[in-house]
This record gives sequence, structure tokens and C-alpha cells, in this order.
Amino acid sequence: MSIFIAVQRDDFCVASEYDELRCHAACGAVVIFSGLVRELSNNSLHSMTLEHYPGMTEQALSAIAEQAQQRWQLGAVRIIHRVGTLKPNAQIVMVGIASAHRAAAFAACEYIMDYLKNRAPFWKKEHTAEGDYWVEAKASDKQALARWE
Amino acid sequence: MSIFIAVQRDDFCVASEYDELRCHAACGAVVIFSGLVRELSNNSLHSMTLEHYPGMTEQALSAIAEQAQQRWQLGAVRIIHRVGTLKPNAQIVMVGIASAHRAAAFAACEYIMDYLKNRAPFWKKEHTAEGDYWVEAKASDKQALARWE
Amino acid sequence: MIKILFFAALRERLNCEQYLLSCDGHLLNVATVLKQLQSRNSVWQQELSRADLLCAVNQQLVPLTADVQDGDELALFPPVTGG
Amino acid sequence: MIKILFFAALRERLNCEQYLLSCDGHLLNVATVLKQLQSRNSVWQQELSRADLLCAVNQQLVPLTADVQDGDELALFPPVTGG
Repeated sequence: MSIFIAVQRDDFCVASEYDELRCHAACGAVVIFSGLVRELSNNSLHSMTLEHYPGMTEQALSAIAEQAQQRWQLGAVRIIHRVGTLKPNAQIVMVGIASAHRAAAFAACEYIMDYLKNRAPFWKKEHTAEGDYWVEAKASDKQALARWE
Repeated sequence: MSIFIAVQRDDFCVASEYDELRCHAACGAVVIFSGLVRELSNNSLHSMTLEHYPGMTEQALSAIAEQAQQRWQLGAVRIIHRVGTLKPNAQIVMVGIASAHRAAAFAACEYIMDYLKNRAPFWKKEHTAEGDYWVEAKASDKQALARWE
Repeated sequence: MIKILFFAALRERLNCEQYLLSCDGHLLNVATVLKQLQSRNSVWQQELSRADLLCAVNQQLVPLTADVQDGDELALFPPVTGG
Repeated sequence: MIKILFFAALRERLNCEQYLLSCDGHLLNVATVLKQLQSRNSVWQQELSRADLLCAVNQQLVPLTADVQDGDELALFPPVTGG
């Protein structure tokens, strides 16, 4: 089982991450989640800044990956989260899983995203035509976590 | 909403598929599943041949994609399934989803795989050191479908 | 005529890819077609009695109670194993 | 000393990134530290009383009942919104 975690300002390449994930010979299933900066409905988003708590972010992501590994049989887990200022459609986060079977790969990928959304110390601030706003936490993210507990 | 379906002998490129999926501006979430030819535990798999029912396969995959689209708000669905003879670690199938939110993207991707595994007319024959064997359908795939019904 | 197609392990065990059945203009259902095919010999009897047999009429999965008539394409096959 | 860090909207509203609190060798818990900070003024009172406030001691999320002592790093922040 291999775990790779990165918190970085630079963009990441899903194709390279996929190549790393698919080279696990005993794994028949790869699931990748990628989260992108979404346009606001009125198209007024200029950019978004991701603040984090350096040091804790890497620890939190590692801990979440290890929890997933204890829960399912996984061949590889890769998590990359960007920080800094991002434009609409930029990549924010990627979670990739390789596993023998698809059910474990899907579950682990969604589990990691649900924990990351609730437990990893990142905060988004939107820069819009109307001003700058901190993004509010969503009740749906809290609910998503509840089903794993 | 865009749907792309392909049944082909040629390999596919997950990177290009991802690029197609991430260009939907209103979509903040992309989920990709990729299924690979897995080694047998005794390492005796030479190759695998995928037979299909030409004409019905494309229809079955389109119907499954449309069902998913009716069930969740999706920006794009891409399904590619290969046929012919494949070596260990080769790519067999890819399902990619773009959606505004991750819960819909994960659910639709897993739903499509669960339906595909039970309803799309593909059959695998393994060529091993011990002989050629048709792969048996798995009870776990049938159970996976039951939860969506 | 009804065009009957067999796939995968079933095709190999019956040693038959395609079978044309005359239905004399009658409306049949899949179960009655299966009965006719089963009567050919003991191998067909056994293979076409399997509880997990799947069937498609005109490329749509259907239950054994589905109608089938002249000009239809009926496919019979084992549980699918793609993906 | 306890090093206290504030992040995101909370950091902006308190206009404070880092705060050093002397605890005179006492073992405190997060709730008692929060009480001390709240007593600074009405803004701190309000912001540090929010029910959704999260806290981490030495970079691990903890409940308000967790212990905190000399040399610890205590971080206070609003609900996270990454991903």
C-alpha cells in the first residue's frame, strides 16, 4: 500500500497521477476525483484564494488516507490539494485510489473527500465583482460525513 | 448535458477524457473510474478476450447513461468499453462524470458501473497457463445493483 | 423468421452462433421459443434451461414472458461479465 | 506560553494572526483559554463564542474539553471549506 500526499501552490497533472495509480498490478480499479473552481451562477467570480494551516494540512490528509486504508483494501492513495489564488476552472484537489475491486475504490475516494471537506484546515475566499467573501461551510458536507461514522 | 459512448478495440486515453470532462464550466466535480485487466493471484493470466453483442452494447450503455442523467444533475457522461484481446494491466473500461457537485458525480459513476456490470452484453474469457476459461458473473455485482432499485 | 443469436459460453456449448426459427406468423413469447430449442437435444435442453440465462429481443433485455415475432432478433446469453 | 493561531475569517475579524498566552505552568483546557480570550473585548467575546468554532491542539482537531499547556500550539478557526 502506498500513500502520497501533497499540498502545493502549483497545478497538478491528473494524467501523471493516473499513470502512477494504474501501475499497481493487483489493482483492477482506479477511481479519481478532481475538484475544480466552479463559476458562480452570475459569472462574477474573478478568482478564489485558498488559505491553509501549514503543517496541519499534510498531517490531516495523511491521517484521513490512513483511516481509509484501515477501512478498505487499497493498493494506492494519492491526494493533492492546492493553496493560493486560483482562477475559475482551475484544479483545486485530486484524490486517486487504486484497489483490487471497484466498490472499495469508490468508497475510499468518497470517504476521503467527505473527511477532507470537514476536517482538513483549508478555507476558500471568493473574489467576485461584488467583493471578497469567505465561503460558508455547507450542511451537506457535514451530512456526507455522518454516514461513515 | 453531453453523453459520449464508445465501444472499441483501440486503447483509450484517460488524460484526454479528463480534459473533455473538466471543460464544463458549471461543473466543480469530475469522477473517473477506470477498470484494468487484473493479474490472477498465481500470475498465470496471459491475456483476456472481451466478446460483445455488437449493436446492443452501444444501446445498453446509452440507456444506462440516460438513466443516470435522469437521476442526477450531470454535465457530462463519457463511457468507453474495449473489446478484443487485452493483456494484464490493459485498460478495459472508463466511466467519466462531470457534475456541479461531488455526491452526484460519485453516485452516477458507480451507478453506471453497477448497471454496466449486470446489463451490458460483454463477456470475458481468460487465457491462462492452465487453459481458457469464461469468467463467471459475481454475486457481488448483482448485489451492487440491488441498492439502486 | 426469428433470428436467434447465442453469445459467449452459451455459443460455445451449443456450438451455434445463429439459428433461424420459423414461427409461421404466430406471436410467440421467449419461453415458448426456448421450449422449442430445448427439444433439439439434451445439450440444448440443459443449456437453455439454466436459471441465469439472459435474453434480449431486438437488443433490449427482456423477461422470458416477452413477446417475439417474425422479423425479431432474439439473443440468448449467459450472465454478462464486462467492465 | 501557549501559542494561539487564528485562521481565515476568524483571523480577519479578530485582526490577529497569533497570540501568546502565558499559563504560568497551569494545565488548562481549551474552554478556559477561550474564556480568557473572550474577556478581551466584545468582538473577541462574540467571535470566540460561535458554536461552529473549531480548535486544534498541536495540529490535531480536538474538542473544547481537551487539555492545553505550556509549549502547545492551539489553533482556532471557522469550519473548513477546502476540497
